[in-house]
Amino acid sequence: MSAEKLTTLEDAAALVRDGDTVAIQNMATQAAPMALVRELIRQGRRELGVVCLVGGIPVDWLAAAGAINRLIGAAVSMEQFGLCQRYRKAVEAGAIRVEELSETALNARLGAGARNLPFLPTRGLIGTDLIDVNDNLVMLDDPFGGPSVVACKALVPDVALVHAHKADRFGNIGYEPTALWPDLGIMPKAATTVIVTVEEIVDSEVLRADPDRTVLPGFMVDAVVEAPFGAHPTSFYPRYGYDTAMHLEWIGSARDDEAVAGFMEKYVTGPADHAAYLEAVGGSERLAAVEAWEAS
Amino acid sequence: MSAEKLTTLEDAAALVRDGDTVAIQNMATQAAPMALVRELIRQGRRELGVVCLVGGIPVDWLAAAGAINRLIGAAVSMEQFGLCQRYRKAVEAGAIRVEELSETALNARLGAGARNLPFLPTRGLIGTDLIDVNDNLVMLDDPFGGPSVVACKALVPDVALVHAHKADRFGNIGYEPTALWPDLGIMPKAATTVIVTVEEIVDSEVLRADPDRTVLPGFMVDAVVEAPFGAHPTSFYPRYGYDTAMHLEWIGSARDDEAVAGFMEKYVTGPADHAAYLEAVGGSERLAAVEAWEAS
Amino acid sequence: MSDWQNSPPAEDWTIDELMIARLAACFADGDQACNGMASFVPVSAFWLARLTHAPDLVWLAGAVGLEPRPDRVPASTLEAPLWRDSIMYVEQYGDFWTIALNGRWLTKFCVGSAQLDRYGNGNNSIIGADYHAPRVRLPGTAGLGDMGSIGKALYYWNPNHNPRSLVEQVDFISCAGYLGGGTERADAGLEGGPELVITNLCVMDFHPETRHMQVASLHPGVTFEQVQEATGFELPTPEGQLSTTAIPTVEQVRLIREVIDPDDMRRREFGG
Amino acid sequence: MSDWQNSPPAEDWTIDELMIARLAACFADGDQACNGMASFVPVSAFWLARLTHAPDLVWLAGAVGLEPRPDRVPASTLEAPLWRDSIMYVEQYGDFWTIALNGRWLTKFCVGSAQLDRYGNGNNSIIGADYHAPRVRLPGTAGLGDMGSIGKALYYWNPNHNPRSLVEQVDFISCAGYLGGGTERADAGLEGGPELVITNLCVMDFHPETRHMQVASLHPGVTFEQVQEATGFELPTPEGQLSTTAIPTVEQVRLIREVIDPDDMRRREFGG
Repeated sequence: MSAEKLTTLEDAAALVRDGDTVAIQNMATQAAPMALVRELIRQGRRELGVVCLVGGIPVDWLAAAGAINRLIGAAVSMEQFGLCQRYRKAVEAGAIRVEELSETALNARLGAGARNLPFLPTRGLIGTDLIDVNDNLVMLDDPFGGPSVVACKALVPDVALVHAHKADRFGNIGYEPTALWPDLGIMPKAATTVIVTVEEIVDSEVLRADPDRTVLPGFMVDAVVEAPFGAHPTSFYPRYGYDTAMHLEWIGSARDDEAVAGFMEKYVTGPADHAAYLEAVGGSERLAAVEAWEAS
Repeated sequence: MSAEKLTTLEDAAALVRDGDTVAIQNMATQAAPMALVRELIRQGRRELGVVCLVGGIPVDWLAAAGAINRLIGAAVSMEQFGLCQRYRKAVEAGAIRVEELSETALNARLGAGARNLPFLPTRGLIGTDLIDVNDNLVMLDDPFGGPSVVACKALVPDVALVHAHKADRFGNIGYEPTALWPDLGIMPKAATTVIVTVEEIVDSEVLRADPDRTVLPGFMVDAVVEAPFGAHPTSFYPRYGYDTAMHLEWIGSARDDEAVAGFMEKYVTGPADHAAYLEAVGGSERLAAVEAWEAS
Repeated sequence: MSDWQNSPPAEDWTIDELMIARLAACFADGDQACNGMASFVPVSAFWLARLTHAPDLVWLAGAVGLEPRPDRVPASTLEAPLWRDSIMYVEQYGDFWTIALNGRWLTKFCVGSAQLDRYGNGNNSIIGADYHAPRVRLPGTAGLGDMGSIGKALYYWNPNHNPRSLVEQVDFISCAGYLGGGTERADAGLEGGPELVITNLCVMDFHPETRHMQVASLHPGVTFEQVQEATGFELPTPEGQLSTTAIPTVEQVRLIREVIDPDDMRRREFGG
Repeated sequence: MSDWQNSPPAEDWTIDELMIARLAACFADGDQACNGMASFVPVSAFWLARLTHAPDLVWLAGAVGLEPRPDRVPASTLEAPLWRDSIMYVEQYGDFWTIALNGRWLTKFCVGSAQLDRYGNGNNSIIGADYHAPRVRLPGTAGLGDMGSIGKALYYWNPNHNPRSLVEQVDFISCAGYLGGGTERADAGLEGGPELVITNLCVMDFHPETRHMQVASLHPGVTFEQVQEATGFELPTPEGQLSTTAIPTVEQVRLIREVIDPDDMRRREFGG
């Protein structure tokens, strides 16, 4: 037996406090915990810091909502849909401060945080200007006389937001055969609090049938929430692809303040909850379309 | 398509040269690449160094054969079957020099080797005498003013020996659902040459059906050999358990030089090849017994 | 769930059962526990705790299998029969050591050590004066060299309390205890440290200031003098009457004998 | 395997196809190649190489899927349709970066960069003088900040050769090239470095001593003067006649159009 972790999206999002540093699973148009991001915006969270490997639409929506004032990450881009314009505009206006890291440097900062080490080294970034503008990176001699490294200071996010395929009510998290989303290897291990939304809550016996496909132990997870299509409009394979139409609708709006306000009201702050969001985007017909990614 | 890696046990073992530092997958009585170890002994390899997390019977047999003169590892033990007596005797006689590391320090040395870093830090071992007797460990100040760490110098074994469930002829290595043997995470990535024996060579399509259960890419593997029961007498789940009778026969012999010589001749140097070994241990009847581990 | 709370003390308990019950009492709901090799007493203790007062104690069998459902204690505590039917397999390199190093999880660790000294330093490396030319080569530090230094509360168990295993000073420190005693451990920047030593004669803890090992309770029928005689260093004279270690209950004994370890694997650790 | 070796030059080639064929020629059997996001030219080049001269080129699609069999180039080079039917999924944190850092594998890397300077330094971070108050915030360094420093041979591709993308000095180095030229890169302890720059006008490489970018071949119909005009720094005057970049063959063009990228995704990179 284990402790109960199952809760509501509202209560889970309430574990995030104003000012927290929040690690958000995401890769351009993949695998973001969008239901949680929308709920944080609905709850009016402010002055958040975001940690992401490659942030996409969740970063842009949080920027549009004025919820974030700093970002630690390797890139922010929606790939084929272009730069995140609201994020970009906020950075250029000085409203969001960026700590830009290479992927190994971000991994090193989070890896040190997860392992209670003061730092981890990388050989990436040497020669770039990114070291000079960042107090969390410093050149360090090898004590054995070898080449110097970049020491990357430990980073412990207050919260990690993860979306996964399935979980039991005790917070043991399983995945369905697919390429593992790239943040899973370290973000949830580094963060103080871990919140996971899943496509489906299952009986523990379902996880016991495939224990090599359980990816996070319940004791590491503070709250688990059932949120089918919880990554929409990003992709979550093998269940669904990214929603092209919705990304296009967003980039069509993102350069215009009024259009952004309308978009956010229509899809993010207007719908009362996750179910209402799914209706707002077009309900089962729209969702069937993203489920049909393999045929596309 | 990929390059062909399939070869014979003889040719694969010939990639190991006298004096090499050889990382051997093993955990007490689990998952050792025994067919390769026996072939190295048959080929008369000398002055090898062994790297292991927790070495068991392969280390003892290599010590009995006089094949090794140094060991880098966290422990050597056959658990319920006790200490490895030939190894112990050789260490006490000064014939094998031991670099004893904690598990995180060994992981750090191998992890640095795999990632082309001069060192990686751990917070394990602080306060122990193991740092003082080891030039590959040194206390290092945190450049950010936090607690000191133990810098662990990069280790790149010449060869890693791995046993796995299945592979295609191009060296892509797959596993069957079970707890992953503990060395897989880093040893083959750190070594210059990787040799893998497998229970079964399969068509690549078998691996493509379960790509999340492929654990080493073919480009990392230099030679792959089909050797069913290649981990015997250690366990290799879910296919077979460890062979209790053979471990008992070994520890019954291990304190007596003559008995050791007889044992080695009967099981290791006498049989001409892996198939002859399997016959020598009792053939299909004995193998059926270790396959029945779940019923035991 | 058995009716463990209303069970009277057993009459036919054996020393292994008493040690298991005492160690079980150290683990509570919300803790995570893992075991290494040849760890029949800890494994039985975790299992007993889960069947009685700590159903939500998380067990990572062999540092591999989360929440397993083995048939019974098997002959090895580091092979698949122990982690049968787990809910997750934890990979050693990337996952287990990250979890262990983190500090929030696995805060308690059970240690078996060939030598243990008065300040709780452990030695599984060598017996003798020269590390590179030892009189006896022991198995090696394995995970202990980590667990002693990374802030864990250490629970030593020793089924064979004698002057060779409990020594004034270990020949070699391969598991950091309180080092030279007093504030030495804290001065080295280390948190946590040895908490209890449970042997076949008594339970010992460490003085909060000197960090010297001292008797906390005597097992039924054992005297302080017997403990002192079996110990390789001078124990502080107890102030007042020493308490007696609790006797396992009828239900605890039944669970150990019938459910957890019907094959008596735990007895393999005793009498060595 | 197609009969690519006896195929004559195509007559109706387009610039995207020429760039893809030129980049494909940089990858050989035994190499491993991976791609990042919005990488239609590299993905098409790897695929073309595998279908022609380098069937044993290992492709790690999206740095995730080993030896995939996608239907065609999809709209994203960083989503599952690209790594359909892979033989292995490589995990980012533990596996991919270990493989990339190691030095023996993935020795060549294709880089797209918003700015690229005369010494092959790349910039995907910011346009402007102040990093913390940029005129333009670019997407960020992602993996380039690593790949530039860890000994890879870098192949820049640029479908829009113009003075804004090929500059005298990048506003900010987020991918290390030859830094200030000469021995500066080696002096910083870095191996590898920029190898080629393949644009829609020409192919450029780097002088072996000064490490300054220079024209290696002109695409058919392009003059040195046109290249100079489109470049934001002075190019060394070529010594003698510059060679002409090879025209893709009929078979290469067919493979790109019919097998690899029938949806013309590669053209999305052009004309920006």
